[in-house]
Amino acid sequence: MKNVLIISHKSPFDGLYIRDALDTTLIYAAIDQNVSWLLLDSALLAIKSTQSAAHLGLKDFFKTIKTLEIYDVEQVYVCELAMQKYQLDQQQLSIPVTVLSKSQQQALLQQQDMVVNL
Amino acid sequence: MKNVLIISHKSPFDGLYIRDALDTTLIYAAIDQNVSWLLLDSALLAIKSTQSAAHLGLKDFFKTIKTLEIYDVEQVYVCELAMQKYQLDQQQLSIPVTVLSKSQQQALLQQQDMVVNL
Amino acid sequence: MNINTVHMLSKPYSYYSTIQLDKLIASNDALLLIGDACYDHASYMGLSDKCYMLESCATARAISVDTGINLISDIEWVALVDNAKKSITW
Amino acid sequence: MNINTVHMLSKPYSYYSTIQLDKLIASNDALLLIGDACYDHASYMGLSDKCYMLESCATARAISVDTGINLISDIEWVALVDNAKKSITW
Amino acid sequence: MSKFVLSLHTSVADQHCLQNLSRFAHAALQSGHQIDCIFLYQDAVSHASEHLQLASDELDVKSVWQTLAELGIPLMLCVTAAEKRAIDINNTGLFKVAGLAEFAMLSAKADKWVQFK
Amino acid sequence: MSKFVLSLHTSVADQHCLQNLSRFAHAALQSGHQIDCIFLYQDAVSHASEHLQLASDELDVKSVWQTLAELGIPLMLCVTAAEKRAIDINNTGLFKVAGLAEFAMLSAKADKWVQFK
Repeated sequence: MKNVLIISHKSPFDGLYIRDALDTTLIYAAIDQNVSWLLLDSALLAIKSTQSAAHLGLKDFFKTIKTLEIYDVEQVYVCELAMQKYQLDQQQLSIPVTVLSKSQQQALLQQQDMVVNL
Repeated sequence: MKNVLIISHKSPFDGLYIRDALDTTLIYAAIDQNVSWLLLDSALLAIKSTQSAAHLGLKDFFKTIKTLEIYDVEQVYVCELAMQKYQLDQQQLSIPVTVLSKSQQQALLQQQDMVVNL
Repeated sequence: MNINTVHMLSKPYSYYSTIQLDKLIASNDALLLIGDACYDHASYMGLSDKCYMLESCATARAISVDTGINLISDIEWVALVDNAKKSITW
Repeated sequence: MNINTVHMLSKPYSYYSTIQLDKLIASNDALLLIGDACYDHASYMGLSDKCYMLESCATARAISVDTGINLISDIEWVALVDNAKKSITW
Repeated sequence: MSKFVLSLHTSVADQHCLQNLSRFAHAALQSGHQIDCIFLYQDAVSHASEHLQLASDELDVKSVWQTLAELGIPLMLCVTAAEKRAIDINNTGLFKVAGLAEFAMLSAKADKWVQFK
Repeated sequence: MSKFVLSLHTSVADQHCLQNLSRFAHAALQSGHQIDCIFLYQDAVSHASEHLQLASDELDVKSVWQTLAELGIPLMLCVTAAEKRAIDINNTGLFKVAGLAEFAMLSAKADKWVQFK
């Protein structure tokens, strides 16, 4: 079993980046790897709650993010600075996350066997 | 006749952005519009001299940039801060340019009838 | 109100850091936030006193309205662009 | 020399400003500049004492060598990645 | 009444951008303006490919374009951009294959060019 | 000897990125390593389209892939990424249509995964 980290750093509707990262995270969970997802900067906004892509006529991938819990993906990390920048607290997020300082993010990267930047 | 400004702000080998901007600039010159090209930040590096894309097995679009002079495109502008950042002076550029401060760039934008960001 | 340029932005402010947008926006310009730029309205507000945000984009992102930013409809969006000399999509 | 992570970069430093790379690079990591990152070697050099640049990419861009940066061949590139625990392509 | 030309620059994977262009186009026509052309340039040429396959809960991209075409807006794509991005220029559906010069001339006669990216 | 998997993420318009991947792959084989797969993901699925038309002074993209295939490297593309980007998944040339899970399993068995973007 490998420690695999998926990194996202694009905003929610920038291309399909967040959706690709979510797919990849779920797949590594399905094949029993020790997978984590790190949301840097504006990627954090993908897990802001009460949003509706359907309001724009687009697929509501915000709902799909909740399937992480069904697949037991519990290691979702967000950047402390991004939380401050976008004035979010954990109650405003759609899934449970661990908030990391920059030095904790550095340590997280060091522990991984593979890191995938999407 | 319209004042048309083409803006580039991506580095030379980032996709086809610089080549698209060059094509567009040449076309507006060919249809007799008053065209200018503004190279912001790392886009400036596209007109650094003595480079060779052929060395990488790629099309040598650095040579194509010189066709601007043949089509009488004389209004090529670069950012003063980018010149400093990449430690370039005008002798190291492949074509004659006008170096603009940020406030001069703001004035340039104001004068235009159309601005195309590529 | 004569607007020279409507600057259309669809990403958070830091996405445009290489361009140094703040120095390119003139006092007679307007900012229009669409798409993911709406998340970051706080960063944009200081750049211009004419700051607009597309209402549908803000609503989908559960963004509450601040004073100092004007929520506009699609029809008002067209009017904003039409009344300006030009627009730039960054 | 045990390298944990080789950070592969192909764009000028400011392209990565939202990621705050400087805080993610550890002391036992290496930087590898390829493509357009080579233009901006001056900005990268302070981030790590193990800084590499792909020779073919630098030559094509008419970049002269600085002390403190190691020009490497394709074969050395593979060895660098193979000897590290992993690589991250930013 | 103003004459607009619109250009799209992002690939078919960016559905939000297409949606924004479409909303703007509809609102412009409702406001009594004229749209002389929607032009696919750069990565947007992928919108002319006939092979898009999306699930039913995704934006119906095909019908967005169909509706714009039915409103009488000329839809064009840049042939050189398409060739460099591996788009089949012999099967471009609703889009007319055109040169960049053709679009540039339309834009020079228009009052406003609005880019979507 | 290590087992590598490589993935490409940029579209067929980014010839420099393909060239870098190709150089790395050749150097890896020369160094005695094994490459279990090159995987087209995200925008790179456009490399599987058969409609690329480039002038003779451009990189010969087709022959870059042909050479990698002849070295025995399995070439694969992500089917869901392709469907969302309007790539014809029935005509993918040298590339085998695969699921993301298939590649993920290969990567889990590999020593190194190197992304190119």
